[in-house]
Amino acid sequence: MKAPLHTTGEVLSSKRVGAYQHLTVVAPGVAERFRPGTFVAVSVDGTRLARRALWIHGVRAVGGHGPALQLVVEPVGPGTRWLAERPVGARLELTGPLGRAFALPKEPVATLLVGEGYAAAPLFPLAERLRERGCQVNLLLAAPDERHLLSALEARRSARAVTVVTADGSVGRRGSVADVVAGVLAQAAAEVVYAAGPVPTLHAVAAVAEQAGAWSQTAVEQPLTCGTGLCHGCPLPVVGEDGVARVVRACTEGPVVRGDRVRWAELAGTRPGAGGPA
Amino acid sequence: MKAPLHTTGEVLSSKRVGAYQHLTVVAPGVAERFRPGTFVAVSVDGTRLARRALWIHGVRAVGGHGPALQLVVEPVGPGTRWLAERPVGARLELTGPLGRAFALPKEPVATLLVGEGYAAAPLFPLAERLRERGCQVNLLLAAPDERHLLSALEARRSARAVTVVTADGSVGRRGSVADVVAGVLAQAAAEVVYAAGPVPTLHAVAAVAEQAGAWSQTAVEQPLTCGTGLCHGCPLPVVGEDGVARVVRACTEGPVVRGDRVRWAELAGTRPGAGGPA
Amino acid sequence: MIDLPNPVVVAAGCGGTGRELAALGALEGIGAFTTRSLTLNPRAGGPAPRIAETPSGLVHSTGLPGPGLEIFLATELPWLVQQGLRVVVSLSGASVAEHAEVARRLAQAPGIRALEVDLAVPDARAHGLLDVREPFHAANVVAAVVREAQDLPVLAKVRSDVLRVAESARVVTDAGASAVVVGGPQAAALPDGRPAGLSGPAVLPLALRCVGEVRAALPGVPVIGCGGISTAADARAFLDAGAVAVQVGTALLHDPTTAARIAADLAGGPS
Amino acid sequence: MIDLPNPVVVAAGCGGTGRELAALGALEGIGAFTTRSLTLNPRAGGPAPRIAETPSGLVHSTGLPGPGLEIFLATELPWLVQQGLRVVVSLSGASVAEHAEVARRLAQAPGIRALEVDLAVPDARAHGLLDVREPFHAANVVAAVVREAQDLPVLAKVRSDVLRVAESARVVTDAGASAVVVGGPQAAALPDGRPAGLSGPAVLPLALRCVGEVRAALPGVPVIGCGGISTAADARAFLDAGAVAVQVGTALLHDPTTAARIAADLAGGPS
Ligand SMILES: Cc1cc2nc3c(=O)[nH]c(=O)nc-3n(C[C@H](O)[C@H](O)[C@H](O)COP(=O)(O)OP(=O)(O)OC[C@H]3O[C@@H](n4cnc5c(N)ncnc54)[C@H](O)[C@@H]3O)c2cc1C
Ligand SMILES: Cc1cc2nc3c(=O)[nH]c(=O)nc-3n(C[C@H](O)[C@H](O)[C@H](O)COP(=O)(O)OP(=O)(O)OC[C@H]3O[C@@H](n4cnc5c(N)ncnc54)[C@H](O)[C@@H]3O)c2cc1C
Ligand SMILES: Cc1cc2nc3c(=O)[nH]c(=O)nc-3n(C[C@H](O)[C@H](O)[C@H](O)COP(=O)(O)O)c2cc1C
Ligand SMILES: Cc1cc2nc3c(=O)[nH]c(=O)nc-3n(C[C@H](O)[C@H](O)[C@H](O)COP(=O)(O)O)c2cc1C
Ligand code: FES
Ligand code: FES
Repeated sequence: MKAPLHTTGEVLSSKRVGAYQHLTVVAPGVAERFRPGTFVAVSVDGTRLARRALWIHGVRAVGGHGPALQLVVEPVGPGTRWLAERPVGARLELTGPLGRAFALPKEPVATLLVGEGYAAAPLFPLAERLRERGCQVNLLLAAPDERHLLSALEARRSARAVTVVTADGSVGRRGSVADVVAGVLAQAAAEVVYAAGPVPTLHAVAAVAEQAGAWSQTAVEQPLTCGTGLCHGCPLPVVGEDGVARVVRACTEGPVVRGDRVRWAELAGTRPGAGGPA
Repeated sequence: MKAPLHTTGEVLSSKRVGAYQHLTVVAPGVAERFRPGTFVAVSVDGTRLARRALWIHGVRAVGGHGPALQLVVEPVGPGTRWLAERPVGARLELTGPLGRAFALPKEPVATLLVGEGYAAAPLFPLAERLRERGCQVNLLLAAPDERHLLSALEARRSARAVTVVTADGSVGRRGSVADVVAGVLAQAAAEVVYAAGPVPTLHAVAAVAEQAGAWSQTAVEQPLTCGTGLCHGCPLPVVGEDGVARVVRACTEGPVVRGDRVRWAELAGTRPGAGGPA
Repeated sequence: MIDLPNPVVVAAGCGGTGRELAALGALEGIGAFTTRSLTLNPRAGGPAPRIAETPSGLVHSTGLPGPGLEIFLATELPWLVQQGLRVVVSLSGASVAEHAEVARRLAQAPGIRALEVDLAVPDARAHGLLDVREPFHAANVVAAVVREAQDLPVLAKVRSDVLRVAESARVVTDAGASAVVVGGPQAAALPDGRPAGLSGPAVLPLALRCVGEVRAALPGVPVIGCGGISTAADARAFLDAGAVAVQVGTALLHDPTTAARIAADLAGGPS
Repeated sequence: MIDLPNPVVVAAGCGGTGRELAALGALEGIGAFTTRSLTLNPRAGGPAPRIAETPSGLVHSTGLPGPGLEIFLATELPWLVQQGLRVVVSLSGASVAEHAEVARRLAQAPGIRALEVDLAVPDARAHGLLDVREPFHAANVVAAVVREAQDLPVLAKVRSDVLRVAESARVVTDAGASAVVVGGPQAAALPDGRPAGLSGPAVLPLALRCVGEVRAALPGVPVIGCGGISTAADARAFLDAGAVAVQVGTALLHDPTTAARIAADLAGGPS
């Protein structure tokens, strides 16, 4: 795995799509090191010391600039609002790519990718890599409503079958991931499930995968202070391969971890990811 | 005197001229209350609580916006650099106009206006008011070099006679205000002298005016924390009309004070204004 | 304690004479106005530089510049009372006797709602003031002020270091204070090393911790919280921690309308 | 004390295992690396949320998560030593005996340059650690560690409240510490009221004042300054105040390259 970089990026474009602000950021070296499931830690305005984590949604070649990062920001608090307001040309201090990426299957198996809200972002580049390896890609996209549904059009291009659920029924089926995931998984006959979204969603997916005898890889969001493994502010309770309960750093030993290794019940008390249904 | 306002302004234009960034800022109500010699206190980025004082250089009607403030920023430190970098459309929290303005003579007398560096800014609108009252306006402009000479061209329009001195001799005479002010004052036969610039310059002007029997009004810059009279962080040692030594607030009882009332020697230890020769 | 229509109070030494804020409409809706700490005689204040900027804070050593009691009573107080403001007069001094004398004369002046004794000056000695930060001295001064204050409630603004704040609050209420003000300046230094106080948002977590210590130790004592409050959310954090009111200081220097804005927000604006 | 090629040191608990910073090239040119505070047995750390953001600061109560001495000696220390880093191992514990035992075993491990005893944990009791903030207890622990440390210098990281810092520094040097670390976390509270430490630029003026107090009281004792340092100018302010070295903590969480950058600036970069 290549080491991450700390660098100053530049906003090349910023556009609103539904509830999200899509940023394209040149950050020399970071894009080259990207693997799906990794994130960047971004600095926001002067008084705020904690960094803001953003999934890397993709890498796009931009004329004259080399590969640039695509980021999706849901403005929910002071930091994400600040990011969503950055004008073109603004500079961004960032570190990345950080964290463990999704592990890819060695064989060309059928896969199911489950994403909710902005957290679906890393699944699109993952779908691409999986198809390159001959894996069948099925996509389950969820959101509270249409505005929070990430790139549903693009989804049709990257997957064999796409299922959409929204809490208010504004697109796709009305309901939640927990309601439909077992059926979708069975239909896709998926052997590996990848999921990204709020903790309760990940928990539901991991449980269903385990019942179905599928592997699951979950991208867990915990409040991160540094994102770089230094502060231990992001405890993630897991069970190690040796069967021993441990607390690891969500930013460094995660964010992607095997769904059957997370002690989900102990995460319940922590703050759920933004973007999920309230 | 009309009360100041606390409001959010918007940068309408920002352009570099020599060493200075000229900003045009709409701030409804502030421009209407302006009198020469007053200033605005501006908030800069998030971690910095002290406000930055800027002279109001003038008021200009801008189509569709009503009167806007003209400000001149010399980027010397974090706050002024931040201000100089504000893009068009940026919002600025500001309070103004603040402080005591230049007192205007009741009779149409000959006047001398002495300004050094950016601090010459309030003298231009003052010159206009003086001419409206039939006063003869002579201008002495000083700067370390040509880049720091404020609006010398405009000066020719607003004054009968303009003298320019620069420390390096790049325009006008080589020298300082102290070197030439006695001669210029005598030649202008000025009865009132207005001065704005670093403390040593003001001191020299006040002394020469007193010797010549002229009134002087000096615009004194002291480090201001609030600019609004609340914090007492801006002590200005003066002698009151009753002959008693006092310490007043530079922001509220100043910035413009009679030159013969300031205890200049006690100001020597404090930090000289930026923009003067080093 | 005094009865406040709104829990937001202007902190001592950060509201000027009141006229500067009034000119900006920035006293509207506030619960009370605290004056700078008054002394018997006029004081010029300390040497410049008096204030330095630090990240999210100000370090200050002003030396309590002020007009002295006489001029205050003649020119500042009547105006404040006339505005219909609830006026809390803060006081300080170079001796216990000076504190008592100032209190005695304030007790005779009309319109004052409460006295506040400044026991938290981190640079007292540098400015020729009595250093009353030690609980023993603080209690002495408060007892002397309470004796002279007649019916006026006396608020004791205690030193706010986690270590001694609860003890300080206990001894001053034993000495007769009606309430304690918790969260004043933290002992710090100006860049040139002179002792000074640190205030502003930087110290909020320390002040909040101090309020917690006092509430835990003395649940019956009314606490007025201060220290770094600049938004309604900050004020609510102190009220939630058990404070009956809050004071806003440094934030006014950055945005003079802060106290009025927080008062309006708490009075039913958007939460 | 240890001999440092550069006065910039990574502060305890803010540099991870070292590998994370090394991957970013962010240990280059630094004077020394301080580990998180190690305990005899592995520790999972405290409950979430552990860290909250405040203006220019972080409030933290991590509960000293760590691998325990055994795993540290087997997997972390050899790597640090191999990198050519000057390693300072910080230690903590639930009893004087645990401190002593950890010190004894560290003294036998190759490659360590100094031990640092963490005497400043503001939330020790909440995490089952010995609260050694009181000078008496601090001195006891330091004496026990010094006894076991053999030839290793022992740095004592003392509580940094203006009131007790000089006294603390005096008793720990009397107990055998070679130097004191001044300016650790200030006692604060997390938003939910749990005791915690406040660090970051917000506390710099308080830390600088503490360094001043110690230097004035104990001019012969080497002081390592920390607290809110995030620029070379900040570091110079501590060195100018008489510190022999500085530690950088919180700033690394915001920008992991801070210590390396300050080290380069001090080593002759632009001033
Ligand atoms: C690995 C990872 C990837 C992420 N990717 C994205 C993304 O692509 N797009 C996006 O919009 N958001 C993403 N988030 C969530 C985003 O980082 C938080 O919403 C953001 O930090 C909130 O900051 P704020 O100042 O806007 O809001 P506030 O809620 O005020 O945040 C204040 C603090 O709380 C923490 N925090 C709050 N909510 C969360 C959360 N859900 N997860 C982690 N920390 C939180 C932050 O660290 C921050 O320091 C991601 C989070 C993680 C952990
Ligand atoms: C009444 C008045 C009018 C002014 N008008 C202008 C103007 O029109 N254009 C312009 O470029 N500058 C002007 N200045 C100076 C300007 O306010 C300072 O240069 C500026 O505050 C420096 O901030 P900084 O962060 O860039 O630099 P820094 O030097 O880092 O400033 C840090 C602090 O020092 C104080 N300070 C530093 N230098 C001065 C100074 N010369 N005077 C007062 N305070 C200082 C500031 O209050 C600030 O809080 C004026 C100052 C005063 C008092
Ligand atoms: C410039 C300045 C002057 C102050 N003067 C006084 C004073 O005269 N008396 C007093 O009791 N407190 C004084 N204080 C302390 C404030 O009243 C307040 O207790 C403290 O600053 C913490 O609150 P804050 O962070 O909201 O400012 C002063 C604070 C500042 C910043
Ligand atoms: C997240 C975090 C963890 C810390 N862990 C430790 C620790 O294990 N041992 C210790 O002595 N200090 C610890 N500290 C304190 C720092 O080493 C440092 O002394 C303090 O934060 C002040 O410096 P700073 O403002 O540069 O961070 C920790 C600080 C933070 C922010
Ligand atoms: S966020 Fe700092 S270690 Fe994970
Ligand atoms: S700058 Fe605050 S009173 Fe003058």
